[in-house]
Amino acid sequence: MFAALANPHRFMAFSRWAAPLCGVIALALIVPGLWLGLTAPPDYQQGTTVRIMFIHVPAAWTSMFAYACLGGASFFSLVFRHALADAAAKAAAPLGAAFTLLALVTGSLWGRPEWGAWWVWDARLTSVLVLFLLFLGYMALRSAIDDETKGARNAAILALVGLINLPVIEFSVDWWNSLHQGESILRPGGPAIAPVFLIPLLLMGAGYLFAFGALWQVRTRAEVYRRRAISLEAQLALA
Amino acid sequence: MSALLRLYRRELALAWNGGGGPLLALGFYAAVTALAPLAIGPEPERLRVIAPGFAWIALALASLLSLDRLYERDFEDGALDLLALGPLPLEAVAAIKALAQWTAAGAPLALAAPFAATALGAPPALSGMVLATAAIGALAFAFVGGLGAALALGSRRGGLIIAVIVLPLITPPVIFGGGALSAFTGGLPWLSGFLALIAYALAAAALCPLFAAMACRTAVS
Amino acid sequence: MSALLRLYRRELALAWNGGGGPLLALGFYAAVTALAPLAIGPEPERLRVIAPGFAWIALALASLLSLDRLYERDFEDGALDLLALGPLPLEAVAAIKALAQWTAAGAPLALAAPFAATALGAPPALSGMVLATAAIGALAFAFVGGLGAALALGSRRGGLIIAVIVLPLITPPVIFGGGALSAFTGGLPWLSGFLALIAYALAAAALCPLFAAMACRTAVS
Amino acid sequence: MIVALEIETLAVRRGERRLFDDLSLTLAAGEALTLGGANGAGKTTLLRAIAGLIAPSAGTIGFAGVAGPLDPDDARRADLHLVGHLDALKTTRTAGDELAFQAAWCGGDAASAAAAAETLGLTRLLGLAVRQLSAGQRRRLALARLLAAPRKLWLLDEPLAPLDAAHRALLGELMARHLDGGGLIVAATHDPLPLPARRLDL
Amino acid sequence: MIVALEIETLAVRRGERRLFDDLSLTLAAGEALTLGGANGAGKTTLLRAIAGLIAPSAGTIGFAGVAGPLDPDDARRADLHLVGHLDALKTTRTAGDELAFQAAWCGGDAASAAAAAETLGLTRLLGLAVRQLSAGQRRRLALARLLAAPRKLWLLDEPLAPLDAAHRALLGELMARHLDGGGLIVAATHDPLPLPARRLDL
Ligand code: HEM
Ligand SMILES: Nc1ncnc2c1ncn2[C@@H]1O[C@H](COP(=O)(O)OP(=O)(O)OP(=O)(O)O)[C@@H](O)[C@H]1O
Ligand SMILES: Nc1ncnc2c1ncn2[C@@H]1O[C@H](COP(=O)(O)OP(=O)(O)OP(=O)(O)O)[C@@H](O)[C@H]1O
Ligand SMILES: [Mg+2]
Ligand SMILES: [Mg+2]
Repeated sequence: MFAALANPHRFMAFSRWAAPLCGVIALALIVPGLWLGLTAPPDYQQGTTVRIMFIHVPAAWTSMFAYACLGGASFFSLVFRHALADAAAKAAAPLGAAFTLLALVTGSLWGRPEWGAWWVWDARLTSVLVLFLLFLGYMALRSAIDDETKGARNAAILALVGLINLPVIEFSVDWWNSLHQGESILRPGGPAIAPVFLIPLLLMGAGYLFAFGALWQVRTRAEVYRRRAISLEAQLALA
Repeated sequence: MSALLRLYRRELALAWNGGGGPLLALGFYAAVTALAPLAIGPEPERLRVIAPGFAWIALALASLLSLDRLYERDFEDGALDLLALGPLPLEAVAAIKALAQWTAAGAPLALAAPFAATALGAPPALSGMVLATAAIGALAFAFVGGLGAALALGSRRGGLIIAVIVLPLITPPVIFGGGALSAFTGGLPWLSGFLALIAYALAAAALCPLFAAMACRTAVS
Repeated sequence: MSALLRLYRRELALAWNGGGGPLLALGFYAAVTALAPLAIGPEPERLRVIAPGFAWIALALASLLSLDRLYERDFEDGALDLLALGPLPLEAVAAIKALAQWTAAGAPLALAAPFAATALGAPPALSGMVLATAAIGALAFAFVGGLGAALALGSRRGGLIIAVIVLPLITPPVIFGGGALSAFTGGLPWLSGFLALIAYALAAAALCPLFAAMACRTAVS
Repeated sequence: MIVALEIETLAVRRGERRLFDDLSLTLAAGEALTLGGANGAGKTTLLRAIAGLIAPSAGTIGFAGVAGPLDPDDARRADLHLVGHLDALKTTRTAGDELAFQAAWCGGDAASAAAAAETLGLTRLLGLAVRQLSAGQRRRLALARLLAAPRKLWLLDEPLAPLDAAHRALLGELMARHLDGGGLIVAATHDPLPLPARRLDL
Repeated sequence: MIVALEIETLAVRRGERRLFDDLSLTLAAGEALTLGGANGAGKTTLLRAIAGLIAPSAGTIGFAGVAGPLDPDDARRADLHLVGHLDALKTTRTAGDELAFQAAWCGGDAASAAAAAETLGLTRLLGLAVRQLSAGQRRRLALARLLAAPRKLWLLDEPLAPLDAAHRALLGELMARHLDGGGLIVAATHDPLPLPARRLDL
């Protein structure tokens, strides 16, 4: 995928139609997903609040996927010095942060009725929070270094280290929680698996992924255009 | 006047990491807050008790972190001479530096403090109190920390000076504020501690610039 | 070899004078114990449960201090070029810098940690465990912190940004150490956490210098 | 407005070393003085003493206006430029930001700053971070505040050092023009200034 | 041991700017090359590229030993000195400490460091903090590692700038001696070196 699209022109040609296509598919998945989700029968445990799940869970999934994309793109930009990979990484970070934030917010909105607290220090919650901080650190570092290429390299290193670390973080957080409280807050995973819930959940999950894909391509295209504009400017200034 | 504004804007720009300043402060606070339960354990009853005090450590630490090099850069690259010869007395410069620090780091951190405390299990009713104490405390930290940064200038053992002078000076506001908070939580009379904090902040804002300016003059001479 | 030793001694002197050393440990110790009554409240039985974790988290935060001096000074005054052209590869330089940072800041803090914990009411029997965990944890913090400092080279105003980069990465050691401590306190099996801490420290010591060296090369290029 | 600099029986000591004692000189409007002497002779120290950064251990440094002596502190703040060995530039900020700040700080405005940049050939570079500038470009950026905020007394420490031939000539011209305008210049330098000037070897 | 420096069709770009492309030159043992050119022409950049700090966008930089080409990285680490615009000195440490470190770092020992300090007239100053040194004294301290740790290829950026007349002459002598010993020198400078040297204007 990366290798095939390494060439900017090929990528631009590809994404010209691929981006809108992904967007359409995303809509086609999300709209029915939402409809089914919102019309799903209230859960006998959680009542209507269970519907938050259809926003929340896919957001959480997508956030992790987004970080994987960020890490992959950073790897390519660092090792093979692909300018396009760097643009992709830069484009992925805010999206990932947004989805993570969505998971956090919807989650804590859900937590209020479920756990009676906006926030509990549950393993999963904490790991998502850390994930959000990784995204934040990436963007902050990138914006803080004024020489753009250097900032890109350092940020790529950070993303890569974060990628190596992410499983460690997840594992450690789980381990930490299980150690401290065996009977951690039980998730209503059981009822959630009933088809009435499962189908819209899967629809939404797929829809989120396609939406992310579409937005990612759009942002990457924008970044590529921005760089072309800059280099043109410079050439004019020197000419 | 325009010079004063200019200086403030410059210090602000230097303190904010390319606009990310407040966001960065929030991220820092979130990270530090997340560490607390990780180290101590997620049990709410454990966390609740440390919530206020911990919000304070984080605040003080953040101030120390960002104040570390408030003057040193200007000293090393010669800008301190320029500031010393400028239209404003060094006292004003020192005050503006501290204020800019507060604007860039202290205020956002103060805004974040209630969320941190609540996330750690402090009753949301505490938020207003936490915000107020944090904002005022951050002001005190900014001025005291600025003094420490100025005193450390050029001394071969700058860090030690910070440890010896700043830590003792920073402890009182921490105690006042934290005391007021836990008193408020416990339903005890908290006003005295709160007023003491305000008094300390005002005193710091009034006195620290003077001494900081003295330190700067010694450094450039 | 002599070059390596020389570099270590130089870095040690710089780190020591730039905020490390016994006084930092003292200040840390004082601050933590001063905060204890506020943070934990009067009931000692609560205190006892939290004490180790509290000291541990304070240590993690304290090891963030003075990180932004680690590379930036050398970068600003041109010494980083000299280091990059020296007999040792930059990877070794980065490792030595982190080690020196640990010797100057981490080790004293680790030595102070048991006192802090005991002052907070942790059983003295815990001291050895606290010391060991703190020492190893500080090592991990030093290496990860060094990476953060190197990555922040060329950024406006180090300070908070380094913390924001580093904090998520030191989550695991904080968890392992804190977990091991409270497990030990609670008489639960603690070894696994302790070993995980050691493993993370070793991994950090192995990997961080590589990436830090990359960042330095980018900075001087 | 400074029309004369009067130094009487000045003595300055650094640590154990006394750099000079009993140094006296007067400089009138339109005059330039170059400070010579070996490394460590005290040129920089003297300039900083005149600027009021270093307190002399004996003697006086006075500034005279058209209507007699001025209050030294006011005179310094209002009518004196010191460009030292260091450029006083923040490497992470853009050249434009730094120039704008320094100009405003010394009492100039945006227009004068732009003009100064134009004169010193910096306009094209204002968008770059100071770290990306070459040594000579940085030096010119530091010197730009002399033009951005007109003041009578210029204290210059090695103004020529990193400048290329063309800009050394240009600086000479600018200094000459400043003198014609009734300015005063004290410059510490190891290579001769490109303009007629009294010379004092420390 | 470096006996020749060979640069072929070198191109370096900074940001959008290409400083020079297709630059070729060879320097043999005993030769000195002075880099001239306007501010921002790329002298410092070229020196840093030769030192391997900046990666060229095209072309090669090679080092030849008596027995043919050397591995560039080894050659640089073992046999090259770069003294840039900045003195690479920690202002809070004493001159003695800094010299000792720099000498040892470059492979010299205490004796050679002391000798170098003696030659450059620094011995009396070794006890002072670098911050207390004058500009020229700092520069000499930075140059001292050239003598403290003998290496063949010297890359000097504005070596003369803050030095007084006597020490400029001395440095010229030292450079000449280095050349006689089969050394190579590339020096970026705006004022002519006090020794015969090829000149390249960027
Ligand atoms: C800020 C708060 C929350 C965060 C950050 C969060 C995070 C996550 C994450 C990361 C996942 C995906 C895990 C995976 O599939 O590997 C997830 C799934 C899920 N979450 Fe949350 N969550 C939060 C609150 C809640 C609440 C309050 C509930 C309901 C009581 C809930 C119920 C679920 C369910 C049912 C799933 C899907 C089941 C599964 O995938 O195992 N979450 N959450
Ligand atoms: N604390 C101190 N103790 C002893 N000597 C000191 C102290 N501080 C400064 N000095 C000496 O004072 C002198 C300061 O000289 P100054 O910087 O004015 O020299 P300069 O004429 O500007 O030289 P250069 O031509 O190199 O710029 C130096 O010789 C320095 O060694
Ligand atoms: N990122 C960048 N974008 C555009 N131009 C850059 C960038 N980085 C450096 N430059 C330019 O590259 C040149 C670097 O020049 P260099 O420092 O080698 O000059 P020099 O010949 O040493 O000049 P001097 O005589 O002043 O020392 C400068 O003109 C600088 O403006
Ligand atoms: Mg001088
Ligand atoms: Mg140069």
